[in-house]
Amino acid sequence: MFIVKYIKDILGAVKSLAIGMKRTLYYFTHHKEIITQQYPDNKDTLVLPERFKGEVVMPHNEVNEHRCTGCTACELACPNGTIKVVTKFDITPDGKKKKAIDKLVYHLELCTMCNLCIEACPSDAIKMAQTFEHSVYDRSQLTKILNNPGSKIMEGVE
Amino acid sequence: MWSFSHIADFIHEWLSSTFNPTWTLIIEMVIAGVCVIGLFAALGLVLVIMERKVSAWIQIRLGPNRVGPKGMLQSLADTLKLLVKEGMTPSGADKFLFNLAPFIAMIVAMLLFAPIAFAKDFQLWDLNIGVLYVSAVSSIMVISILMAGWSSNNKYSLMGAMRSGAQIVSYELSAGLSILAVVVLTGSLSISDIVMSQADGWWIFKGHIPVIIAFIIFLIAVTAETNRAPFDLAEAESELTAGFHTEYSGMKFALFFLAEYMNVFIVCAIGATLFLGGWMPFHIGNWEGFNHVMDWIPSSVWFFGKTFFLIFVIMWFRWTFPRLRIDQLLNLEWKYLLPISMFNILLATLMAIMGWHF
Amino acid sequence: MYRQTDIISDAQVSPQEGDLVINVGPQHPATHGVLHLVITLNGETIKKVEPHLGYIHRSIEKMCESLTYRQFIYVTSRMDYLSAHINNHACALCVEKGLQVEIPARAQVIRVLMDELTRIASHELWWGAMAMDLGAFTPFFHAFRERETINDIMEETCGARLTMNYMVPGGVMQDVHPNFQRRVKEFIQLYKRKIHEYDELVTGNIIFQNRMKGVGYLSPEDAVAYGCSGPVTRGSGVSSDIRKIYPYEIYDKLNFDEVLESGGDSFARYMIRIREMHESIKIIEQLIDNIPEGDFQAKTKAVLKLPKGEFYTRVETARGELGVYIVSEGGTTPYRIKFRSPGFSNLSVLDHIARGSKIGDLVAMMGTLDLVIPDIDR
Amino acid sequence: MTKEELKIKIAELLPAATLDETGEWLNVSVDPNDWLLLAQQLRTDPTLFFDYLFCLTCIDWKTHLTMVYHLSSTKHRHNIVIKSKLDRNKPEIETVSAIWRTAGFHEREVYEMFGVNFLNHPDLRLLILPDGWEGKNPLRKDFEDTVNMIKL
Repeated sequence: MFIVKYIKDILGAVKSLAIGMKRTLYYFTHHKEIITQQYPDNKDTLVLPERFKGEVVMPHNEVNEHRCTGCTACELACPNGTIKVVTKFDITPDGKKKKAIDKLVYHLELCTMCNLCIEACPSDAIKMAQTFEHSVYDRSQLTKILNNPGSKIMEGVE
Repeated sequence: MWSFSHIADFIHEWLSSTFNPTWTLIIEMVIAGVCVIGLFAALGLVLVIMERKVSAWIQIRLGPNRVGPKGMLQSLADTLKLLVKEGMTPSGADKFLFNLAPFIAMIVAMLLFAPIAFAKDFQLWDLNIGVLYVSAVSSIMVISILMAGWSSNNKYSLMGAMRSGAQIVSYELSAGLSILAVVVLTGSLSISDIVMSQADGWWIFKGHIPVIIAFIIFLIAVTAETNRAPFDLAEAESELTAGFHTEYSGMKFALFFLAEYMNVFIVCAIGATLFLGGWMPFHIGNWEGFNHVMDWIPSSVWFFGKTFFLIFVIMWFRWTFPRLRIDQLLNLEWKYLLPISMFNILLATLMAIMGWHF
Repeated sequence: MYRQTDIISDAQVSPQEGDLVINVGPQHPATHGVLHLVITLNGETIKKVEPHLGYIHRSIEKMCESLTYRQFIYVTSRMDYLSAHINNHACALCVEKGLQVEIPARAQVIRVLMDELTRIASHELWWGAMAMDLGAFTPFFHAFRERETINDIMEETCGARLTMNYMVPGGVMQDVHPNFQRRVKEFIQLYKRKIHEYDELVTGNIIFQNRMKGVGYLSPEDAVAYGCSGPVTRGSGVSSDIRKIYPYEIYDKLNFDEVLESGGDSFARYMIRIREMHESIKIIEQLIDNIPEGDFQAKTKAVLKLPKGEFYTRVETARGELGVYIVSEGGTTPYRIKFRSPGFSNLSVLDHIARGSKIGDLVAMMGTLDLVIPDIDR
Repeated sequence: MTKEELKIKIAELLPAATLDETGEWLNVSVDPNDWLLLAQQLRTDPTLFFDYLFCLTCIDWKTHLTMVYHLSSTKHRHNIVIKSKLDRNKPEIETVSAIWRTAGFHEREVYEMFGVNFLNHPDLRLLILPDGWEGKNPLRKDFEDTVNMIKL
């Protein structure tokens, strides 16, 4: 009958709306469900996973030595021309010329964090750091030189 | 006792004894005007922060929590921002109407404060057709929306305004009819009479099913009338970007914003007055002790408590439901709410004649 | 119930006096990006929808012509950024097809797991955004709760949340994180605990159902003729799941159903995606305890060279069929690469289904087509 | 239908076509003038019933252009690739947008990216590129963008 269907429609509609309102009331009253992270405040406790790709860095040991041989594998692997390896020739104690890096220039502003350079590196000289607050006021600050001044290649890395 | 009516009486007596009657009237009007504007600003700030907190908690967020203690001064900061923002007028707009529209919205909202009883014996203007006055004046609101939509010279605005016109004209009907159910039972249009008639129990309890139905229809209709979600078709963010106020910015936008919240407050105040007893405390039959405790709570707290509860319900609607489509909106009114409220008013009249209510 | 008025033919849409032409986008809350639609209206009724694209066109196809077979994969994450893994997967598969390398079983399982997690994450976001198109803001935030859990899992294993570049020719870039299995299981628990809320908040809601049912009807014949794929065709009852029809990786060994609905309207397309999430959970449950031991990457040469020829792979992304077409001249870079993106074809049907409906419905239809603009523009 | 059966069938329909079965799917090379006729038969023949055009693109071979159509059947689940060689200076081919509606959109993309003129296309305008790009075809091999290319 029309009138029965009419009333059923209304009751069904009210019921479906009430179910939704019950759900939102639940969240309104249960504040422990809140998932907001208060970012700048939680900096101390914020731990990023060790694989997080923030920027490329070159680790140095205590005596300012790195593992980079200057083979330009990373430069070739990079899709955007982010890395530029500038090489020089060192004279080893026994008088031979040896290729070494002068500068490893890294353009953070071009980097897409694809991890291909890290994969390509044969001597594990570079790795991804977990930093992520990269904004600066001047674009030139984003061009970084990864090797420390005066650093040398580690003994035994070929 | 320390209450609004005492303060009002004291001021009135003092003014009467100091000045002549004309000056007394003028000074009292100024005080009332300042109070209304002050209340306006205060309520605007409170309601905005309330909406933001309600929405945040429903959406498992924290909400504003940076400005002031627990973010309570956030809306003050927002107001400051809106004040210093440039108020732009689009080049193709009808400048006079474009600038007039927000003020009309504001003035309408202010006018509606006149007959509301905020506390015991505390009312700006106890006119004998209070309810009629409210429903008549509140429908002028649509003029400001139409004006804003038309004068903006923006297609989105125009569509929002046209939607709003159709919507408010329709929902006025069932809002009026549901108010009428209480008026029939009370036998008076005066707000103070309606409140006094609930001294022995609120209408929502006394009036059985007809008043409960009227209350639900009233809530739905006023949600639509104030352009709140799920009936916010005039704004319809995802469809019309911002509807009728797309082109407004700065303080002019803030006035629309404020007027919307004021309208919500007023319709909720009317709802609280008609159905939930206004400033009348909650009494249960012959429980003397309980009733005394209830009486001890100031009447203004009762009034604002009820009003804010209704405002919360309307906000709760907004953050739960999706928006209706324009044809569904009109279907809901003309096929469901209007027939039901007409039938309901018959029932209420029958009840009033037979004296079936308590 | 409301029925969409008859589909208006081309002849009837010539501009007339009183027609309103509105630009929806490129900046508009409902287009979720930079889609630009020019719609012709008669009152509230839509007479014609004309998409204008290109606001985020980066010419990825041209870019890939100068990148090697290892390098070009990362760019494809930027096409359909919500199905980044699946895009990368398609490219990796295509290169492997050319190289004819055998992928270790472990890598295959990891890839499928990642694909399905991506699919769920994508559908979660779609669900929230779709509800937001209809004016309900709350589901958006609720959907993000589950989606963030998946993103955290991705971040831990792949090192990024959105553009992972985890698939490489021959397998995956790194082995899964030791916590991976535990966290995926936790996610499944969370998902099962919370999924009924989706029905309470949105699916069962009477307003939502009225907005969706009978709106944007797409017949099975039209769905095929317009080249639609994914949930859009399956909503019209056309079987089109590449995972079932042309299985790749280990999909033929898995127990899952192709979700089909016969309604053809917006609600059918909505239900397809909701049910697809359940199917994806089913797949993940089958695999998560059975990741075989072994290598995660096949041994490949440092410099990949595809033989001269043409290679085409089809995979099922969250939005539909993605085709990767590589034309190789035998060098280290593709001579020509073409991405057949699902969104491009799905968008072409919008004009057809939107005619005769209201503006509010256009927004709902765009929601159910699940358009990702960078995927359309490439 | 298997590749062999398709091969026989296509040879019957269009003897002039060159068939190549080295790839995953059967490749058929047709003359642009024969294409529309073949397309209609591919779509309507009940044993072929290629109703799903899932990829339509073009390749610039520097000496000529090649249109590539990837077709599939939702009924028989077989695939076929049709290729058609076009003159690079005046590339023209009949549109198939009346047969497969999706071609309307894809052909517009090929039109602006490669400059292929689709005869009798109902709505051949720029889709992705902004106004004023007519005549420059970004995906052709000799295209150089002097403005937006970043040189390191």
